[in-house]
Amino acid sequence: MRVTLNGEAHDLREGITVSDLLAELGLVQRRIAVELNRAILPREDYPQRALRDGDVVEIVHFIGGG
Amino acid sequence: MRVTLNGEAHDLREGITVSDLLAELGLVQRRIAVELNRAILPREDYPQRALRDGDVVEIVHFIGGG
Amino acid sequence: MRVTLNGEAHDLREGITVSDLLAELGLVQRRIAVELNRAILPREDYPQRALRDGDVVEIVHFIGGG
Amino acid sequence: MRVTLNGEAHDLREGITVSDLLAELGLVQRRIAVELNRAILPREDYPQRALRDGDVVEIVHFIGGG
Amino acid sequence: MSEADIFELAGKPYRSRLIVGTGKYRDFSQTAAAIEKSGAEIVTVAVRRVNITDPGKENLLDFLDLSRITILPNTAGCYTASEAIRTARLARDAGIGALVKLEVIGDEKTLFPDVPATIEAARVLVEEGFLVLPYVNDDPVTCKRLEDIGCAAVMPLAAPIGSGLGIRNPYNIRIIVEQSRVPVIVDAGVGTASDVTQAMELGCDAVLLNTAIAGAKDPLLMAEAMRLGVEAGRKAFLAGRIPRKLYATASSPLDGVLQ
Amino acid sequence: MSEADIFELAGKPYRSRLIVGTGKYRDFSQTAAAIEKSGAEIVTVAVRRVNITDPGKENLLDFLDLSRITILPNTAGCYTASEAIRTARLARDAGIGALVKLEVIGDEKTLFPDVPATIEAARVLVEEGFLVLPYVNDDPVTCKRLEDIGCAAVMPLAAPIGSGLGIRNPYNIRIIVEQSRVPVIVDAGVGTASDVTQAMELGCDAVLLNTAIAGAKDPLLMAEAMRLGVEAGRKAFLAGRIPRKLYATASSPLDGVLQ
Amino acid sequence: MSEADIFELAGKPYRSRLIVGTGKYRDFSQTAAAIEKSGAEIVTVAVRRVNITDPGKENLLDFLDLSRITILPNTAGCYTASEAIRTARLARDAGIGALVKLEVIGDEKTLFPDVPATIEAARVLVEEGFLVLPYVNDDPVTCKRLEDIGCAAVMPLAAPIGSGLGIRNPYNIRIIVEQSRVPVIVDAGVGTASDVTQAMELGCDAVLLNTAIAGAKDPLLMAEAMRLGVEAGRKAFLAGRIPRKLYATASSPLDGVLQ
Amino acid sequence: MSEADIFELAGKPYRSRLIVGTGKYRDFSQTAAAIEKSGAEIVTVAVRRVNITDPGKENLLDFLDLSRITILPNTAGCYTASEAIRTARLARDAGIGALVKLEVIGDEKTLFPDVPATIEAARVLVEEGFLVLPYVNDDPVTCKRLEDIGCAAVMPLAAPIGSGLGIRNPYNIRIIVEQSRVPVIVDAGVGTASDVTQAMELGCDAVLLNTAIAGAKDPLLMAEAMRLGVEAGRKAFLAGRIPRKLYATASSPLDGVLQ
Repeated sequence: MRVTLNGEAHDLREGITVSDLLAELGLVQRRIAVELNRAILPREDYPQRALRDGDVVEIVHFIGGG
Repeated sequence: MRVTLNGEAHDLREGITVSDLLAELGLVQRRIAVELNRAILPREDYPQRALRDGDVVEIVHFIGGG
Repeated sequence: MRVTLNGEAHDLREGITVSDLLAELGLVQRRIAVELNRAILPREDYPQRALRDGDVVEIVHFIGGG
Repeated sequence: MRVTLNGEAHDLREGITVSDLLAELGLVQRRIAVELNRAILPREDYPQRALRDGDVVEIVHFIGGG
Repeated sequence: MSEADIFELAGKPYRSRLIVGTGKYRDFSQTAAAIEKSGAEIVTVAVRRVNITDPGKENLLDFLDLSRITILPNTAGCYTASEAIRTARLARDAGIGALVKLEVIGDEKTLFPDVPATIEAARVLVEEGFLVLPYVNDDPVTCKRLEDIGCAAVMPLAAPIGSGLGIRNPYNIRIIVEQSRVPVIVDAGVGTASDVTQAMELGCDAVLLNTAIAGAKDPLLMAEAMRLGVEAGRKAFLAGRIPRKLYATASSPLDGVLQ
Repeated sequence: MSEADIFELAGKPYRSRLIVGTGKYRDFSQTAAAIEKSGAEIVTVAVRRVNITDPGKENLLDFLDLSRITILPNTAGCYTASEAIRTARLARDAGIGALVKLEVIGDEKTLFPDVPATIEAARVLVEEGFLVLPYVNDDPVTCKRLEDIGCAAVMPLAAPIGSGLGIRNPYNIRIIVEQSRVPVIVDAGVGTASDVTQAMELGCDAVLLNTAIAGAKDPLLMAEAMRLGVEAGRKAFLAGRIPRKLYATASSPLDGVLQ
Repeated sequence: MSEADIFELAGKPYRSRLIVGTGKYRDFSQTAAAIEKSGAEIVTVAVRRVNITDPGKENLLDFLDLSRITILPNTAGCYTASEAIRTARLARDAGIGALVKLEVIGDEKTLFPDVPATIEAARVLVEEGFLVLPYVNDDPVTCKRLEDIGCAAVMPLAAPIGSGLGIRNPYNIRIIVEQSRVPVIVDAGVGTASDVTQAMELGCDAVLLNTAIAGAKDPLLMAEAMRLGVEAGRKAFLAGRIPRKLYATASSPLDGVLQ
Repeated sequence: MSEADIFELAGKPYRSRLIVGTGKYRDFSQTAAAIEKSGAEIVTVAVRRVNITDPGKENLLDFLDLSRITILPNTAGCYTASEAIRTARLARDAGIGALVKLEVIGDEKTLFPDVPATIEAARVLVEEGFLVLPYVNDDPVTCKRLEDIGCAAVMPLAAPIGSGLGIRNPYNIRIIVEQSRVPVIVDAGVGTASDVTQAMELGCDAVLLNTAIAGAKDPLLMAEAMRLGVEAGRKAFLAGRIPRKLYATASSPLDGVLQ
């Protein structure tokens, strides 16, 4: 299954949820936000929302800026 | 017949044309422009266009400005 | 005996010393300086130096300034 | 005979006058001034004043300046 | 040089780089005299209602040599895009051409422009074939936008209209000059001759002013001063000034100094 | 007006209020051309030793129309009163008059004057009948002293010689103008036309410069710019500028705006 | 006084009037140290994609004491209203509150704002309940518009971001201060301590900066300087400065001077 | 840092770089309170005749902690070298040390110094063992001369005494700082905190002021502002400011911006 993660295509196993993904990326404890197909994905949906082929996911965090 | 001329009500005789009005006001030779009911009135229409009761007429010219 | 004190003529008793004068003016403890006839009068001379007719004395202190 | 001309030693023939010198230097028509041993030498003295050994002569003119 | 140095605005060549307003003068003859002394070839006017009860005999335009002078009507006093558009259309219909000084005022204390409304009105008027000269603040981004829309020039303000403060922010004016492919005309806020000289030295193509002349103690003399100031600044810009240095450099040579 | 507006210096009337130097030009013909474009009637020169080994054919003065131009020799390069006095005497003996631009330099990096030495030299030269124009810093007290000694003018610097920084302290120049009964000539530091315009607007009687013209990319064009800039500033000063205000004042009337 | 002098922003009280950015530091520990020296209680951050291939262990927020510091996410790098809105929504969803520094850039050379797009984005974000702090140019009209829309403050720029030019146009900043009923925060362009002191003396409520500290040779020392500069300017503003005069007034009395 | 950053004057170390006057206060207790708030360790006073007919009970010095504060008597009001020398001798004889702020005034409207008389008095007083701090105009040449004579510092003015105009000519102050091997103290003309911050950023070693505090609406608050302003400027100078640029540089990185 191909999913676009932060602008790049990634092959992910079927049925992986956003929570799973964040866990694999080691971002669980991080202050981040997730956008799925151009809409904010509420935190409470992370566990149940399984990614589908063609999904476009953006995961952002805070970095130094002025 | 009441016509609004430059923001003030004026009683004008029935059937007076814009040309007649400009003549009475001594504005024939002046560089002016006429707006009738919020739309520019082309010069060529001045002779035939008779004013009607309720018409709103604006006659403008150029004055000192920066 | 007439002595000029800070620009004004004063009548002083014969034989008065600078120390006496300062005492009478209540300036003993003050941080001041004394000029006698245009020359600094050293502190140690205050007791013995008796004023003479025509002496010009300046007594200065510190005030607010920038 | 050695004469210091504008800071440099020059050997000049005995008895040469200032006028002679200026002529040899092609400065006759020029707007110049001559200082002899630190004093201005008046124009009228140029013909008669013969230079002597050890004289210090300054000849100046005008150049571009601000 | 001045022969060669033509100021082209909206496809028309001009020798003068000073544009003057016609407001605030004692009378029309003083207005005409000041324009003549200023050497201006472009003159701004306002569009206003004729006084119906007393149209008056005298008229500003009768005092101007229209064979020599280009009339630039403004939309002064307009606070919305639609008012400005309406005023511009009337001005053009009066038959003195398609040039318009677009002003959409945003605030009556500063008389600074309403940027979005100015952009909106400019877009409409350019589409209608007007040659739009927008009055705008010294914002490079807005100036670029107006140029892209198709304005014939951009006219950033030096300072608030009539304030006489001169060029408050030469840095922004300089940036606008560097980025623009249409003429840059400093408009408003000029107070005296050195302000216009500075504007031209920054590389501006022209200066537009009114109060600085009309409000001077001797308007005709100030008109002359402004004409000369614009020429001085233009020539200085073209001549290429010396660089600034903290320390000195002698102008007289040191060789040959008496010892 | 310009007919009436005469600049009188040391008892002689001039139409031009721009005094230019003759240093740093490519050659004498460029010098002469720049002077002509500048309209200057007073021109500064330096006094230097003739090159004995090669006196040369060409001479600066041969390129100047001395019937029209007043020569102002300077004492540039002198670091003591006595050197300056000696140089002034030689200059006068060369037969171009009693005018002298007195410079006694105090430091070679800034070329700022040595104030006590300048005062001392001025006193001697005035007594000897010279018409002394002292180069001095923008210090009102020193300027007053030099005026009281009998100098024909005071010439405060705008900025270090050749720095092109313009009028670093308009406040001091303004004070000097208000207090002086002899002409005030801004000397040194000018960089471009707006600097001279500003100097004249401050009420100065004239401006003296050299590097700003000679060092420009196009000296002849800058010479013209400087001439115009001086005239612009002078006229603006006489015309009486509008006051500065923080907020705006409309130049177009509000009556008769469309509703 | 400083006890009493609270800076209230978006309903929350702060003691510090200095807001600092977190960009351009050597590492996170230097960032944290600089923030601490600056005394800032509000800190800006940028919103960016996590690096998927290497999410990294260290995270900026781990270095900040969030019990004491308010995080202000910016929309830096956004060139359209929609990009800025999208970025703001993500920032809020990350759970650090509804504050956002709204930046809609109009040009990459000046990084000046796109005024219409900034107004449009501000309107949407205010409706969505954001506490919007818009970065804007020093235009009183646009600032008023943003205030009317419901922004929690207005943040006019002093000069281009990172330019270090200081307050290019104090007149406009002054006008914005006089007209505003929400806090005025000078944002961008500050170069050194006297710039922030001047901003506060003009009556601004706070200053936001980043490069001036992060880019200094010694960032921690400059952070301290900025903290002190803001306090100095604030107190000077409240203390009421003496008027400016052209001439002098003695500070020592004349009575009793020796004769 | 501030621990390490000691200001050494005439061989004595100080932590504070702000020197304040004691003139123009409501009363002695306000004077003392302002000094305390300012953190000053050096305080200027004037030398005047005791009022013989009413010597008065209160005395300024009784209000100052002389164990902590160094008294710096001035020669304010003196118009000749001899008056200043006489005043300095009296001051020293009063037993508060050999420091003296040398003022020889040249003009009562500007209160600018008489340069030759100041140099002459400095020479005499240095020979007599005084630690001379001369008030002088912002002239690098005169400052160098005074340093060579042996003055313990040079104190160029920022602007006329009490004018509040701030540093009129930062270029001259900068040059004086670069050339001097003794401390440079900006004296007179400061109006508000940003003026002192700027003075310190130029590299001056200290600032001396009086009216700016005593004349403020709230002198104690302004005293604090001045203390902070001096510290801010000093730290900014040591921290090394960012360079000035005409265009912008982003403070937030561009990588990872949402597409």
